[in-house]
This record gives sequence, C-alpha cells and structure tokens, in this order.
Amino acid sequence: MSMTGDPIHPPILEVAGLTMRFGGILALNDVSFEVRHGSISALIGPNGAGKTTVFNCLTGFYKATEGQIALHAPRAAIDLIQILGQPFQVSDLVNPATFASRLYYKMFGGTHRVARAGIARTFQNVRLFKEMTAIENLLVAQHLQLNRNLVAGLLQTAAYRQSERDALERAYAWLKVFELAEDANRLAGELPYGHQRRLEIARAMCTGPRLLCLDEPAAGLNPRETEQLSELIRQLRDEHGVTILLIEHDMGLVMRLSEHIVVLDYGEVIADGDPHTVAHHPAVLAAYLGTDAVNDDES
Amino acid sequence: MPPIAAAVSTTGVRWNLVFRQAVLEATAAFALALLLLGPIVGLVLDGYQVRNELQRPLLIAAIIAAGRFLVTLAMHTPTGQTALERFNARRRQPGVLVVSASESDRQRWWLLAIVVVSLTLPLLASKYWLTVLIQAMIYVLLGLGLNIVVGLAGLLDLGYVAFYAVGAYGLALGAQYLDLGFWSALPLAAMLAALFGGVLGFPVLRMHGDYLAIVTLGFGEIIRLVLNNWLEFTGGPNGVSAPAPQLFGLEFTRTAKDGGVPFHEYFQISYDPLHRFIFIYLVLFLIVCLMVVVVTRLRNMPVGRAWEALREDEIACRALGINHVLVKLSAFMMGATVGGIAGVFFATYQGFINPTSFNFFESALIVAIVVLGGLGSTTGVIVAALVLTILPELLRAFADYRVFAFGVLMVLMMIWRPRGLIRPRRRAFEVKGLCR
Amino acid sequence: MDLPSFPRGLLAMVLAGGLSLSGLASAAETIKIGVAGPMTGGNAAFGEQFWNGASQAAAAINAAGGINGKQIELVKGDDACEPKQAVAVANRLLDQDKVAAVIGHFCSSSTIPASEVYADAGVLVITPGSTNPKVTERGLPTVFRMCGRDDQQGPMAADFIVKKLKAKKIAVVHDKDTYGQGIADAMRARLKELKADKKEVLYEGLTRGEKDFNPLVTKIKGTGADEVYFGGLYNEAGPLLRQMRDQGVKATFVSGDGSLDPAIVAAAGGPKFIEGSYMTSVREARNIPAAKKVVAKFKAAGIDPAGYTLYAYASLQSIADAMKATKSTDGKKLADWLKSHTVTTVLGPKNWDAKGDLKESGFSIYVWDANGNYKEIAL
Amino acid sequence: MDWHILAQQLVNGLTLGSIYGLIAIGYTMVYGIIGMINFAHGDVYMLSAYVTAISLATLFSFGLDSLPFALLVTLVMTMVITAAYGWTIERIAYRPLRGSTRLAPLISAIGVSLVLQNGVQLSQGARTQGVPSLIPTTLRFGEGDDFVQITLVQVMIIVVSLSSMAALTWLIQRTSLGRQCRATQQDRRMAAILGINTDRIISSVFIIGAAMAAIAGVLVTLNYGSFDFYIGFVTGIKAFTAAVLGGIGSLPGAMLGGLILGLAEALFSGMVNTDYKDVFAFSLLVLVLIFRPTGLLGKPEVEKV
Repeated sequence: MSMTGDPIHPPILEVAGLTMRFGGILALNDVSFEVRHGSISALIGPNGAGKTTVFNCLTGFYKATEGQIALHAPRAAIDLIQILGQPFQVSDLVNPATFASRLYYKMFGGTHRVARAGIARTFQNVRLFKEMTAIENLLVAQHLQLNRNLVAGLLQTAAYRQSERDALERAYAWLKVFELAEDANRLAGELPYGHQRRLEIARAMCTGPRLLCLDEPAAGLNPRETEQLSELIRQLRDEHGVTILLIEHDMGLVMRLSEHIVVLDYGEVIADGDPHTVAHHPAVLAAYLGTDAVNDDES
Repeated sequence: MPPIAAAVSTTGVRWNLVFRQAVLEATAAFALALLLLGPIVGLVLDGYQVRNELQRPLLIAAIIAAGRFLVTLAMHTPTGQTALERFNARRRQPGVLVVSASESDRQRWWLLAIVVVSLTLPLLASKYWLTVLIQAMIYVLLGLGLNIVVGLAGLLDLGYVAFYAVGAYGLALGAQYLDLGFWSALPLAAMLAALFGGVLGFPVLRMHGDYLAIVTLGFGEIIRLVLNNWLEFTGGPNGVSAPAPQLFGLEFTRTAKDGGVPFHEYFQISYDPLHRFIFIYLVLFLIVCLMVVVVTRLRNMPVGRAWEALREDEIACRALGINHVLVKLSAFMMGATVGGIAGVFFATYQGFINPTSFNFFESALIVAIVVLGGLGSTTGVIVAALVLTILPELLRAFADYRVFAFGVLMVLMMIWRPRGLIRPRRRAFEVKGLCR
Repeated sequence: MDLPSFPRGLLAMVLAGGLSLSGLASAAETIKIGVAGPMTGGNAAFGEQFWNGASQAAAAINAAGGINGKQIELVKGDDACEPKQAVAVANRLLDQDKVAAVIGHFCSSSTIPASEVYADAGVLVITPGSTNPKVTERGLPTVFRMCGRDDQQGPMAADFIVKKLKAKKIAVVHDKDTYGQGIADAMRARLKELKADKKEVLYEGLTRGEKDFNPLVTKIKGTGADEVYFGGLYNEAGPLLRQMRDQGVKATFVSGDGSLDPAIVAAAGGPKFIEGSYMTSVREARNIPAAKKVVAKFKAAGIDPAGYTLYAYASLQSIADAMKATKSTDGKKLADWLKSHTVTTVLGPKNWDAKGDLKESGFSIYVWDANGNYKEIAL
Repeated sequence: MDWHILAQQLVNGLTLGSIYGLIAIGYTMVYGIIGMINFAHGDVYMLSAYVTAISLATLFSFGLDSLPFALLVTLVMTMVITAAYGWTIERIAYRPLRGSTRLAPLISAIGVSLVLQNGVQLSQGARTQGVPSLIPTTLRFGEGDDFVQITLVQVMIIVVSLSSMAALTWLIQRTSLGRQCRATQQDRRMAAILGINTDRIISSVFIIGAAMAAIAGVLVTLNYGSFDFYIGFVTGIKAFTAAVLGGIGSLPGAMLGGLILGLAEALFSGMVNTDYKDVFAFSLLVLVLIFRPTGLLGKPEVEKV
C-alpha cells in the first residue's frame, strides 16, 4: 500500500486480509487497510457494507474468521487476534509454549484485552450505564487505573482515597472538556440524547486510549450539535494525541473532518485514500449511485 | 384504560354507562371465578368419589363479583380516579434516586436510632420474638449477600441456598470432624463458601442471564442432593448437630458439652436459654452492621462500580477493558461468602441441621427479598427481609390460610411496587473548585 | 433516612401483636396443649391427622370433666416440616401460648431441634410420629414418643423376610428421608446379623414427591429380586407398587408403618396392586378393642382415623393422665410419672423406658387382601 | 445389561420424557415471548391432575359407563379449565408487571405458585389422591423371564404427546395465530406497531402452555393414578430444566430436551444409581450449557453490539 513508507506518520493499526463469515454469509472479504498514527480516518460505505462488522472485529467483539489485526504500541505490535483467545491447533500438542499461551488467552483473554491494548470505542446505539450518574460512568471507565485492592478500599486507606480523588478529578476534567459538568450527578439514562452521545465519547477517552473508534457519532444529532461534535473530535486529536477512526453516514462531516477514508461495499474495500481521491473514485460513485448521497452532501 | 374511559366526559361521569359496565364486568368475573373454582373448590375428592361442596365456589364467586362491581364503580368516582392516577404515576418514576452528600449525612441520626433500638430489643422481646428476630437477621444477611449478586452485578442466582448450606455444614461438620468451635468455623466456613462460589462460578459465568439462573438452580439442587445422599460424611437426611457459640470459652448450654464452662455457672445465675439467643442475636447484629458498612463501601469502590456497570451493560464494560468474567466472579464469591456466614449462624442457632433446610424454596425466598427490597437498595433488602420473615409469623393467626395469604401478599406487593419497596439511592459526588 | 411508610406500619403491627399476645396468657382456667406438625406444605396430611386425633381426644376428655376440673385448650403450631419453622413455632408455643405440654412434630428433622427447645424449658413433649432413634437418644428428660423406633420395626421386617418368606434375593428401597432410610438401614443391619446380607441385591433411594419410579422398578426387575423392602411413606409406596405390577414384577412387597395407611389404595390406583403386600406396624390402632368406640366416634364426626390420628389421640390421653395424677404441669414431674406408670390409651396400655421410648414396641405384621383391607397375621 | 431391561428402560425414559416435554412447552413458549420464568406453571399442571380426577369421578357418579367418552370429556374439560387458569394467572399476576424489572414477574410467579398449592390443599385436603386404574391393559413382549411389559397408557403417553407436539408445531408454523406468536416473540414492539394485539398473543401463549400441561396432567393421572398438591414443584423444575436443555424458546427443543432428560434419568438410574439421578440430570444440563450456551436447539446467540 502507498502509505506504508511514511516515516513521520507510522501506522498505528494494520488490518490485513480480514475475513468474517456468519454461517454461510460472507460479511467481510479480505479487508486490508491501515490507520496512521495521529490521523482522523473514516470508514464509510452504503448500509450493510460491513463497517460495523469491521469495528466489531477491531474491538474484539467478533472473532475474525481469517486475517490479521495488529495494533502498534510504543514498544511492540499487539496481535489483536491472539489476545481474544484462539481455538487449539493440532500443532499445539508438540509445542507446549504456544499451547500454554493459547490456554492462557482462552481463559483470561477476550474483548477487554483489546480495550486494555489501547482501543476504545463508542456504539451506534449509545450504551451508557443508564442507572448510574454521568460521573460514575467515567469512574467505571478508569477501573484499570485505580487502586482496586479490596482491603485498601474497605479500610479506606490514604492511598486508596488519593486514587479515588484523582479519578474523580480526571472524570470532572473530561466532563468539562465535553461540556457536561452540569450533568455530573444526573443519571446517564435521563440526559438528553446529544449529551448521552458526548458522555459516551468522554467515557471512552477516560480509558486513555491510543485509538478511538467512533461508530456513527453524529447519528441523531442536529446540525448545530454535529458541528460542535466535529470540533470536539478534532480537539481530541490535536490536544489529547489520540488517533481517531470513525464510521459515519453524514458525508459532510466525514469530508470535513477526516484525512483518510476507507470505503467498503459488500464487505470489500473498494477505495482507500484522501477525501478528494475517494470522492471521485469511480467505484465509490457506483456504489453510492442512485442515492445521490455523495453529491448532496458535497454541495 | 378500560373502554369506559370514553364515557367519562370532562364535566362529569355518565353513571348509567358506568353502571352497565360494572354489571358486565362483575358478571364476567362471576362466570370466570365459577369456572376456575367450581371443580377445584366445589367438588372435593373423597376416595374415588366427589363430595358436593358447590356452595363454596358460589359464595367465593359472588364475593369476587361484588368486589369487581364495587371496584369498577369506585374507579369512576373522582377519588378513585386520582388514586388510580397516583398509583400509575408512581410506577412511572425513575428507578434510582440521586441524593446529595449532605442529605446522606442527615441519615446518620436515623441509623443511630435504629442501632440503639435494635440493641435494646433483645432485652424487651420474648424468647419467641427473639428467635423470629434472629431468623429475620439471618435473612437480612442472606439478602445483603444475594443483593451483591443479583441487585448489584445483575446475575440471577437461583441456587444461592447452596452457599448457605456450605456455611451451615461447614460449622456442623467442622465441629464433628475437626473439632472446630463456632469462632474458628466462622471464617473458615466463609472462605469455604467463597471457594465453592469460585469453583462453581468460573465455568458458568460466561453464560447469559437466564441460563445462569437455571444453572445456579441446578447447583443448588446438586449440593442439597449430595448432602442428602452422602450418608457416611454428612449424615444424610438424619442431619448433624451444630455447636452453640461460645463467649471466651463459656458455653450457652445447660450443661457443658464441649469441655467448657457453662455461661450461667460462671456468672452464678440460673440457666435460661434466652441467654444463648441474646448472645447469638447480638453477634449476628454486629455482623449485619459490619456487612452493611462493607456493602456500602463496596458500592463506592472500583469493584462495586464495575458490578453495577456490568449489570447495566456488559458489552460497554468489555469495551472499557473490564474483564467481565473476573468481575462477575468477584461478585459471586463475595455473595457466597456472606451466604456462608449466614449459614454458620443458622446452624448454631438451630443446633441441628439437615438438608431439608436448604431446598429451592429458600433460594426463591431470598431472591424475593432482594427483588421486593428494590434491586440494589441496601435499606430495601433489610426492610424486605424483615417483612418476609416476620409476615409469616404474624400470619400464624390465619392458621391454615397462612401460606396461602403469604402467596397472595407476595403477588400484591409486586403489583403495588414492581420495582421494590425502596428505590435504590446513589450518592452525588462533589469536587471542590471543579464544579459549581 | 426517612422511614418509609411500610416498615412503620409493620413495626406497629409487630408491637401490637407482641403486646396483645403477651397480655393474653394470664388467667389459667384452661390447660393449653400445643399440637405441632406440618399443617401446610408437602406433609400437611400428617399434620391434619395429628390435629384430628388431638382434638377428638380433647373433646372426649373435656366432656368427662377435663383435667382436675380444667378444660383442655389445643393450640395449633405449623412447622411445615421445615426445621427453621419448627424452632420458631416451638418457642412460640412456649412463650406466646404458654402451653403446658406439646404433642408433636412429625418430621424427625423438625422434632430434633424443636425438642431441644422444649427440653430447655422443661416442658413435656410427646411425638406421635417421629421414629428416628436420635429423637430420644440425646438424653433429654422430657422427650417421649408414642410410636416405635426405626430400629425396632426394621429388624422385625428382616426376620419376617428371611425366616417366613424365605427370600432369595432382596431389593431394599428407601425414600432418602430420616424415617424411610432409617427403617431400611435398621432392616439391613438385621439382615447382616442373620447372615443374609448376601441376599441383598439392591439398595437405592427414590426421591420423595416424585411419582415416576419406572426406571427403579426396571432395575429391580433386572436383579430378579423376589422381595422388595421399602422404607418410606404410602405416598411413594402406592405408585411404586403399581409400577412394579405394571411392569410385571411379581416380587413380594414389604414395608413399614409409614405405608400402612388406607390411603395407599388410592395412591396405588386400586386394591389389586397392593394385594399380598406385607407391612409392619404398631398394633393396628383401629383393631385394638379399646379403640373401637373411639373409632366409631371419629367416623361419626366424618373423620377417617387414619395413620397417626390415634397416636395423637393416645398422646393427649397420656399427657392428661399424667397431669391428673401429679396435679401438676411441670415437665419434669410429668416425665417422671410417665416413666414409672402404665397409661391406658386408645392404643392399649403403654409404658416408657428411661429414654422416653415405648417399652414394648408392639409391632406386628399385616397383609393386604384383594378388597383393599388389611389384617394382622399370626407369626 | 440384558436387552429386555434396556428396552424397558428406554420405554420408561420415553414416557417420562414425553411428559417433561409437554410441560416444558409451557415454560419455553412463555419464556420465548416475554422472557420470564413462569414458576407457577408446574402448579398449573398439578391443578390439571386434580381436574382430571374430579371430572372422572363426577362423570362416573352420573352413571356414565362409556370409558372412551368419559376420557374425551375429561380431556376437554381439563384443557378448558386449566387453560382458564393459565389465562387468569397471566391477567392478574403478570400483566400488571409488564414493563417493570425482569425479576418482578418471577417473584409474582412464586407467589402464585404458593397460592395454587395451598389453595388446592385447603379445598381438597392434603392427602394423596388417586384415580382407579381405568385402562389396565398391559402389553408384553418376550418369553419367560426375559420380557418387556408396558402399559397401554404408556403407549398413549408417547403417541398423544408426539401428536400434540405435531399439532402445536402446525399451529405455530401454519396458522395466522402462530405467525403472530412468532412475530411477537421476535420483536414485541415491532409486532405491536404492525397491528398485532400482543396482549392477546401473550394470553394465548399462556393458554396454549396450560392446555399442553393439561394433556400431561390427564396422561400422568391415568398412568400413575396418584397425585397430590405438591407434584407441580418436582415435575415443574425438571420440565423447566428440559426446556433449557433443549434451548429455551424453541418448541422442538422443549420436546427434545424432555426426551433427553427422561432417557438420561432412566438410563442413569438403571445403570448407575437412582440416588444420584437428579445430580446427573442437573450436571448434564450444566455441561450442555457450558459447551452449547443456548441449549441444544436454541439459536446460537450472535451478540448484538
């Protein structure tokens, strides 16, 4: 691929030959793309093209049938397929080391490992902890960074209280970034829809991710809210150094915001490049033809 | 809304229509009641013959019809309407209440009052009421434990009684084989129950909601059956005796059994079994208080928040890097520990246990306590445990109709407050200088 | 925390209930006697029998002038055969109702913890139905029983099976409950003494409350047993017998007093299934001459004096006699009197040993005929 | 094991399993449509046993002497009355709780179960009841000591349950009511938007479940001849286990789960030990769920993210 050699923006995520089958249905077929470090990238395509399936594979909710996904951490690349836990192979019988590693990941691996590796996500239909307050939602997201020692917590030791105070301050800081400070003590389920969307992104940021995957962040928002959101997303990248990959139907937002677009159709990558290239790619125009989506949104 | 709502104009009620509606509904209720009760209540099996008692269902059906008639009429009076509206409005309230820190501080005085009352109760209550209170306290403990699993972590456990049994048998068998006393068995039995929770929980906690329910039900039954069948070790249906608790080596028995000195002899007072019950009550009360503190703290700790988050949305939790299996397991084990402690108290209070005390109905009763209390509410669980254990005792006045009435009340309470008696509360957070 | 309305109301109820009940038991014009047993739940049939027996006895005694001029008042105590309820109800009978003596508890698992409570308070208790040895083996001075012990009738059945029936292969089935497994084990112990334990081809438990025992019956069939000994109650014995006959198993059926109940005919689905079965029991109450008149009275009242009915009757008679003789309601005195005197009851003369067990068990063996009746057989 | 013993155990397992299957239908359909465990269902089955006996006794007391006619009338009566119970219970105890927490109807169901058990005990007395052996015919295959003997009623149980199952499958797959049921099961809100009266569908599911339990009740009463107010509990738990084993929400699953559970119990009792047959049954359930988390015929759950 063309961008592999870019020394200033090395890839943070490499997807190669990703294939996903549900029973007899081929949902993804040999999908390969890269996301560069520090970029805002978008994954677009008509309904049913497999965008969310790609997301679910990336974030560990689906186990890909075939293919490789690598996340480049500062020191090493993390194999996202391995940490989900793979089925045992016959060859494991002669190689105790791989057997042990597979067994370990089978018992303790799973989706949460992907999040710990540094990928955070939001969901198409907002998934907040509805009967908990906004601030508690953010505290839960910091679970791994906190003092989780049961004894310390029950005895309320100084170290434990400090850790909780820090978490609370971090949570408030994020609430302020997302202009949600007023809602801190309200139940997440009772917030207005737009606030819920923002709270979900704030919660994802609280995990301290390297790569943030947003699944249709603007769905259901009015134009003003969408505008605010795109500012916010840019701010996250610029000020907090997180790489962003998003799925979006609002072409205006995608074109304005993203630097790199991957277009999917029927589970295959049909175009990959900067917004201008993609917008004029014949395959993309064909895929969207009749819906006028590209033209409408660009005008 | 019944179709009659159309007949209610803004200015008043057209009573002739309401009346007709009421008559129709009463007739339907009468016919249905007769169909349902006619054979079961009216024709009593006597060997291979039936005895005609049809006057009974006729009477009951007439009462039901009359009741239905009056209710329909009452629902159309202004008072009835407002009552109905208030009833419906309350059902629509959000499930959780957020209270500020200052408000929760005010509650401390209430807490203090309750503690003082609870501590003086054993001096006032008769032995009978004291035993009822001890039982209620045991169920409070069980409710608090299961509330962690069902109320906080959202895992429906229908076999909770298994851990209760492990605790109870831990004391009884520990005393029989290892010569353990009450105080050494208490932590050991709790740990044993936690171990059971871990071993049983690990393979099955990946299952979803109701599958987990039936598997835990299965575990509960398996444990009971093994206790019943393993005659050589557990005594099977014959049960085992459990030792009474000791106070620094003093025994609460008429004569010393385990090589100690009886309490009454040491203090040169006459023997009264009340002493034992007061002692068990006080120890139990302290444990319950401790448990309330532990549960309250747990809820505000990372693990407690993770439990509740898991109940709200497991998928979101996984996306945040929380290992859902381990978090569930911690809730399961914590619940099991509390169940084990309750079991130890049950065994020492009864003095003798056998597997019949640990059947499915017990599990169902504990789940009912948690649900009726308001899933996740500590206060609610305590209130519900008291209600569900004291109510059957109060209903003894109804003699044979006791359990029947208990069932009816259970249904009515759920209809009255489907989300439980007490709404769970959440504490609001305040950080200086950052907000407001 | 603001106290919600519901608990406040409840608290009021509790207090009101406690006060009113404690205020009641002052004047003692009557002698209160508790009747405790499973009045609800799966064993409610037996609680009903206790209550019927005791109330008929109380009516008879009261009609004859009561105990030393005082009338007997019975108090019902429901334990549903749950041990936790048994302890609560025992305390209630003592504390709230101030009973002078107790007839009761049916399930041994209830009787054992409850009798500790009675003994602690020094109150006399007679159980009409708990046959587990443990009930009287714990050295509690005021605990008696009106029935035999599991380790008395089991051996008798073993003797009968080995010596009279000349069994070649014996299948032993029990219901995994205190009583049923108790008599089955006692039977097996005697088999060993008779050096007949090699003849035992099967020893298994079925689950109480179930109705389908076909797999077990097939297994019995596979062993080729010619005798089946069942330790359990008629509720399970009936279906078990029927399924044996339905599958063509001809083995003779022998069981204990828990199965010797006219209701087994209905439970099995007809007398033809039970015909030729043997059951051990205390001398059948209804056939004892002394009982004839009482039985007639029961029949007149529309009650079938089945199962433990007459045992409860006899228990109350014994309590009343002891109270009359000692002019006291003190448990210790009553117990001493009962252990040193013979009481004439509806079940015939009874006396007790130092543990509180009946001295002569008085077990005999009954056989069922084709009409659904049973009669004692001569040994 | 001899062939005749094995064959006999298979028949035992099949009859027991058919009964479990019939009762499991009530659990599985209710669960499928409103996601609740209807703990009172076992007691509805218990009621049907009482109605059977009462109906038979009443008919005979009127001097009816045609057995097939009496059985037919009894079957219809029992199904009608039991179904009315199913409908009423849903109406009174479950419908007001719809839309509240998932566990509220569960507790209500436990209350209903207590009411039914104790209501029957209060009105009919606590003792075990029975019906006379009406169809005493037994069929014997084999010679001498090596024979298999089964009752005609056992054959009836297997035939009737399989045909009721087939009829129900036809009802669900081919009729308008069935289509509406399936639609409501898939997505209740969407079904309501499309004009399906979901309340009525839920009621009819309770009616169907109760009617199936009634068939089981009639058959069991004829075969075992003995019942009491407590039988609903033991059988209910087993039937529910069968429903989960087969994959809760799936009709063929309920029948398959019932048969497997029945066979497992019979064969385990026969070959190993009766004491531990329930332990084996529950362990089987746990094992199946560990390896097939949605039961044998349940659709594998694709996580909706």
